[in-house]
Amino acid sequence: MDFELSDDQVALCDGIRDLCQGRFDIDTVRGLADCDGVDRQLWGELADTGVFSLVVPEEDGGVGLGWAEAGLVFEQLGRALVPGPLVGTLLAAGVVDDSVVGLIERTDGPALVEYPDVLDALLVLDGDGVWRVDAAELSFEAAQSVDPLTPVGRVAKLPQGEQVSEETYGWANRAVYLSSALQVGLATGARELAVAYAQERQQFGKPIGQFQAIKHKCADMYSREEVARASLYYAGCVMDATMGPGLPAEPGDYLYFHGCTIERGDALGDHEHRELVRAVSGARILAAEAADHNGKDCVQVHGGMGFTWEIDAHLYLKRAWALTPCFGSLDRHAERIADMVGADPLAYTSSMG
Amino acid sequence: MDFELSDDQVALCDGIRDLCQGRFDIDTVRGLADCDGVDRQLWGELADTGVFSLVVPEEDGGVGLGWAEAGLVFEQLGRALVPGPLVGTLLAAGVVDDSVVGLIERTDGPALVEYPDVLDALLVLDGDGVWRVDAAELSFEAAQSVDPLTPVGRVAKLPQGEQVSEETYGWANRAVYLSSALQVGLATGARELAVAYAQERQQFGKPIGQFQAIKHKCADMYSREEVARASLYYAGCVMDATMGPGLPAEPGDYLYFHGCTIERGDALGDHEHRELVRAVSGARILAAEAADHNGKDCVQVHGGMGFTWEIDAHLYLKRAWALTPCFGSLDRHAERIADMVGADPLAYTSSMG
Amino acid sequence: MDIRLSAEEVAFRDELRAWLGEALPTLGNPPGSDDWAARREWDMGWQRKLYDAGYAGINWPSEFGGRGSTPTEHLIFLEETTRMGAPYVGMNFVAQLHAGPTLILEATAEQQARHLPAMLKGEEVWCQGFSEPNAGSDLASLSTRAIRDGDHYVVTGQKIWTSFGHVADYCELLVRTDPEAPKHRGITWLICPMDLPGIEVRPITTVAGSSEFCEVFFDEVRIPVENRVGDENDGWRVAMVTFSFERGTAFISELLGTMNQLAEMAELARSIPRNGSTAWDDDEIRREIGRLQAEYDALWALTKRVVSQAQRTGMPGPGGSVFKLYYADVKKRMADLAHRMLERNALVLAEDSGDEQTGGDMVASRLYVLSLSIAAGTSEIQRNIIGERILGLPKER
Amino acid sequence: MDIRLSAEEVAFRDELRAWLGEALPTLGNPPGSDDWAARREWDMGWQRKLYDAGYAGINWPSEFGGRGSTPTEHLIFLEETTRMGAPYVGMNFVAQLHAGPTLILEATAEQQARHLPAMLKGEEVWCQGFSEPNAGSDLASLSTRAIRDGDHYVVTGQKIWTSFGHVADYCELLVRTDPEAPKHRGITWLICPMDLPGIEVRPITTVAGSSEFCEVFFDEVRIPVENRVGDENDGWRVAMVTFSFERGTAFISELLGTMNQLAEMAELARSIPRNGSTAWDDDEIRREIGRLQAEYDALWALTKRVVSQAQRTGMPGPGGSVFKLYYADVKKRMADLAHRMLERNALVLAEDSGDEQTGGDMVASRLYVLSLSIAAGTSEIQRNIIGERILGLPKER
Repeated sequence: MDFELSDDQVALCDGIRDLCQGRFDIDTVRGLADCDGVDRQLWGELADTGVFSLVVPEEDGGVGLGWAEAGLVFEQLGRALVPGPLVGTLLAAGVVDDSVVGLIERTDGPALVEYPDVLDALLVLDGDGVWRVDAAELSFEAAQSVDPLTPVGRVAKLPQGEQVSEETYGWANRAVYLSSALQVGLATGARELAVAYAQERQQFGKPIGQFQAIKHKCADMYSREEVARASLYYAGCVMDATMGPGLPAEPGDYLYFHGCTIERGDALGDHEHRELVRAVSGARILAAEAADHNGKDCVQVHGGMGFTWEIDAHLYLKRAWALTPCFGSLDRHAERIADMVGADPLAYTSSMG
Repeated sequence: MDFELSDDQVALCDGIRDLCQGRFDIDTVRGLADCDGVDRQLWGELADTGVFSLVVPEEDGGVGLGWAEAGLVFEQLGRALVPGPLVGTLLAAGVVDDSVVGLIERTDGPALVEYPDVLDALLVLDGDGVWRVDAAELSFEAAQSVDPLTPVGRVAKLPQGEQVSEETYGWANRAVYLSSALQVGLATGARELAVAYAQERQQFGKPIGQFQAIKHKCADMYSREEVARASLYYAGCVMDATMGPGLPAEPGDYLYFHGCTIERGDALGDHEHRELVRAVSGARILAAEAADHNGKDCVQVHGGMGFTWEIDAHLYLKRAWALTPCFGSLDRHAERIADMVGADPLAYTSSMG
Repeated sequence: MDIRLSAEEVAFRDELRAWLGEALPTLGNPPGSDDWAARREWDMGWQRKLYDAGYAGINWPSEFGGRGSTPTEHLIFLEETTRMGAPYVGMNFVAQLHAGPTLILEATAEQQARHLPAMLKGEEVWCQGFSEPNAGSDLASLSTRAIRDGDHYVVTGQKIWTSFGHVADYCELLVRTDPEAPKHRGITWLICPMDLPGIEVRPITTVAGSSEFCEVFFDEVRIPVENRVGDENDGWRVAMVTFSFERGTAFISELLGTMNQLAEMAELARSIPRNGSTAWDDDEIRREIGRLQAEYDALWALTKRVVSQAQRTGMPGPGGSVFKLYYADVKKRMADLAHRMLERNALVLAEDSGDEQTGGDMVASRLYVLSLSIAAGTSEIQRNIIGERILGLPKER
Repeated sequence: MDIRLSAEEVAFRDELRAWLGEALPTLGNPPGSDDWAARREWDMGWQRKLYDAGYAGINWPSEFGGRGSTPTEHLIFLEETTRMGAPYVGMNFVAQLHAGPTLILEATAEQQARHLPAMLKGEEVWCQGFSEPNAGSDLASLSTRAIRDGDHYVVTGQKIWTSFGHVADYCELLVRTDPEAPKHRGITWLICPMDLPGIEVRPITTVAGSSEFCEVFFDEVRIPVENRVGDENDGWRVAMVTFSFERGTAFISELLGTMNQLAEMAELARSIPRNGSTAWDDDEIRREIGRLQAEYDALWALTKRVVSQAQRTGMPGPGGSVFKLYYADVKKRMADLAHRMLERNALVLAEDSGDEQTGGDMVASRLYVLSLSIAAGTSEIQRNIIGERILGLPKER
């Protein structure tokens, strides 16, 4: 066991962080609101660095890394508040040829589609597999999003589309995992912003970070973030161990979602399934709550300034809110885990030989 | 409207507080563990001051006060950690002749009876009314109570007993209300103990109450207590307005309890019922949570000493825990209130002309 | 301890109800949130109606044109107006609740005659110039400078969180007149006309996208010395006297409005599909609605206690800080519950039309509640106040 | 990043499993919690079995008789022993994890030869004499005095929270040898035999009614100077070196035991009647079980990260304070959930027999968890550590 980042993984994180600092500084990110969240030029640069083809095998022209690495990269993207349909575009790589790809779960009623103006295609998950809907087929009505950098549109009824995969289990788990990675990054970014402000802002003749009310709030932010991060990294390792990089798992047991029940098939054993569900849904809950709480605390640490549009605190919080209702509510994920609480809880942890 | 204590009410509180300080100092209270929670001599003194006959009309030999006053008195008893079957004994006054009276809800299985060794009689609430079971009829097996001052015994099956009232609604609501009053008192006592320690205990060269971590914890304790107290006093006023002192209401609408559903009858209008349920169950939830949280915080403020038997912090917490599972779980009370959240929430508040 | 209204109070309430029943239907629809001219007209028009009906300055003494009501009548007034959907005090807030009371207690007869009647009739919009970006919670460390030059103070500096600054006619302005004195002792209270040269007002956009708050920049603004209220360097005390008008009524409209929201949320829960049934059948959601109602009912009871104390003693009880601290937490829980119920619909904010089915206004509310633990004294400051002033714990040094 | 065990680690685990499979059935039943002699025999007997099988001093260097295992092997050892229900380290705790490592790094060869083999074989019980009633969180402000008198230190003062003080043979004792020096600079580390004249041990009763903690009173106790470890007045540093043996494994048994409890709680929920069905069918209860599992799994992952960092760098990562702070909160939520599920049965604590149907051990656990945010550095202190040492926020003055 070596659950620390390898040198290559550290270099990967550093590379993506540098890329974000260079090309996705906060002013650039805020400016993306004017082009519906995605600038094709910048998006292309992201694609060129291999962000979206990370888990595509080298022989198919991808980077050939694993889910652990994909999580690390997405964590950095979240930390830098990079907008866009990141999850869908990564999962679509090697499956469809489009460059900007949304991902959504099919439900009975109208659907809220993220980044509707900029998509080439939308992939739709349902109990029968994954379906590609061409952007031209999508008619939507704009709605006011909670996050200025996650525009949404209301589609009365999703077209059926063309089937591109017969399995959903792996897709759904990966989408949950990548969303969680973005949220761990958000939790980190919000904590960093709050700590920097606490160090610099003076009140009553000292930096506010000297007051326990602020210091302890920052400590709690860090704790949530670290626990969520551990959970995320664990999920990445479990994904690599059970699904392998680039290999979609065979259809698998149920993942409760809003609209559909996704069946588990035969390729994954009971044990792997149990492990995967607990790891992925666990990361989901912890990452979403860390991002939400750290976003709120970041606003609070900034005092009145935190309530202004000008300060970035709200952007972390709003992105967290935009990501949370994707791919199963937190309540569903909690129920999913509860069903996996077993007679021998340690069997789960002690078998990774 | 004058929702402040009257001079008579202030004098009543002071009197009971003085009585508690004089006769129920903490050493005496701790010593009561040796006589199963009740010393007949001291209990008699309490009775002589009218604590139990408070709401019995003067013409029947009681004090003739209202439920508001009963709440104030019980708050002081809780604050002083006075043990014993206080709720049952007060409610039994004027109904049965016994001096030490327990009160319990009938359930299907075995019952846990508080203070089983010292009771003269046990009153049992069920859907058909209230039943007196003579202590001689009770056979029980001692169980280890969570609170050293609330001994409990396990009774395999409660005897049917002799009917003493045909209504349960009023009894049940009053029992809930009086238990809440004890818990508001516990929350107060725990806060007072914590604040006194925070003022006196030195760490790192200053009183620990100077650190925001402790100061803010104490502020939160006070806040919970004050909000719970407001809720309790409001419930007392609503009880007096809807049930009148000493007058049992006619059978009324349901109060969800563990074992039985208690029907509401005709005497109470929809409006009064709604008001009573929200006030009483609301006070129940807030008082129980204030007592629980303040008990825990009191332990925490004391640091290591708070974890010792010698310091009184745990006694507040344990009493809170002993009182909470009586007369409906907090979850039941929350559900009961939810059913009363109505289309015009302010109709409730604006009609007390 | 009696929560029932007296005969006089019932009479007050019934008369008010009757008047509201007549007055409200004549109002028409409120203006859009960005139409400031129309909003001013709406708010001032309502104030004028209150004035004509004898409800203006409800808590002002009658010798200054107010109604001189008791705290309980004030509570009844707020309860009934909220309940029947009357306009909120809006941009009359500072004139009615801050500047007016201050002038009553501290201003000269000339200053009073100039402003109080106009405030009551809805002819002057006032704003507050207390907060500064570098002062924050440490309000008294304000640094906007006023240098005496003959008959004028020459004011340079910056204020922030000035509600309706871009609409206001006057500003109650705190300036530093003695930078050498201890921070509470070098402050002066001025009436500042907002049309003086050198004043620039810039709206602040909040996280909710609204812009009722402003920054106000003062660049050598010349304010006549006759506009000073109280003595030079005695402005901190002058600013504080406003609080003696406080009677625990500050959050009544807010709380009662929130209770209405909760009832709507309970309605909504019965119609939102969840788990093959509705959100109402989810044990956790239903119970949380019940718990929130319990806490709001308790806060309403606490309010009545504070108001009763104000009625008895002239000073509200210590419940104000408790209320603010506690309420901010509970309302955040309600906002979180809304998101939990709305699930994917929580992605969308309400359009102005108010699409009730999707609960988008609840999402907007989730942004608004972030300010509850910040504005008018952060929760951290409230905890200091409770810890130190009420519980007697030692101050930090 | 690889959570899979290497071939060597798998071999270590399988060998350990095989041995535990043979050794555990021979143990018989553990003694009652109040039978201290039997408990000593039980704990020391287990230590001797570990010694004979080569598992004693798992993290001690082999040149001092330990096994010299890697942090991961240490983790596997704790995981497997907890999983298979082996005895806890019990009263060998201080010898194995504090005093032993300190002697290895700081003691003389004579001191090492005298004690280390005996510790490994389970022949010496050690206790810790660091905490004092007036020091509390400010450990270094300890005031137990040691005055040099020829070949002896004469020690007078009081220690508290000394686990197993009434059973121990030796105490690792911190005393103040220079009251004039700054508080960290006047402390000395002594080996104190517990049978010296002038030592009085009084058990402390905890809120849970147990008495493994003691107060120890020293009245002019004469301790030979040769029992000093490290230099005079250098004892604070000596005490701190123990932490370099820390590898993030401190809470492993506790956490894994808690996960077992949660699984039992889930079982129990399926059998407790509630609302016409079972507690398991209560949405709020079932979800909270799921959430708690998510948090424990995450803390287990965090532990593996900290252990991996220790393996790489020799020092555990900053996760230790985070773990402790976070775990205390989560475990309190679990205790509250148990009370919610048990409803009226929460009145009763477990008898020693352990009446599983009523969940009384969960009630007892609710008392125990109160100590988690207090012992070994309160949650307030952990937050200071995280805020200052990890996040670089300024210290309070």
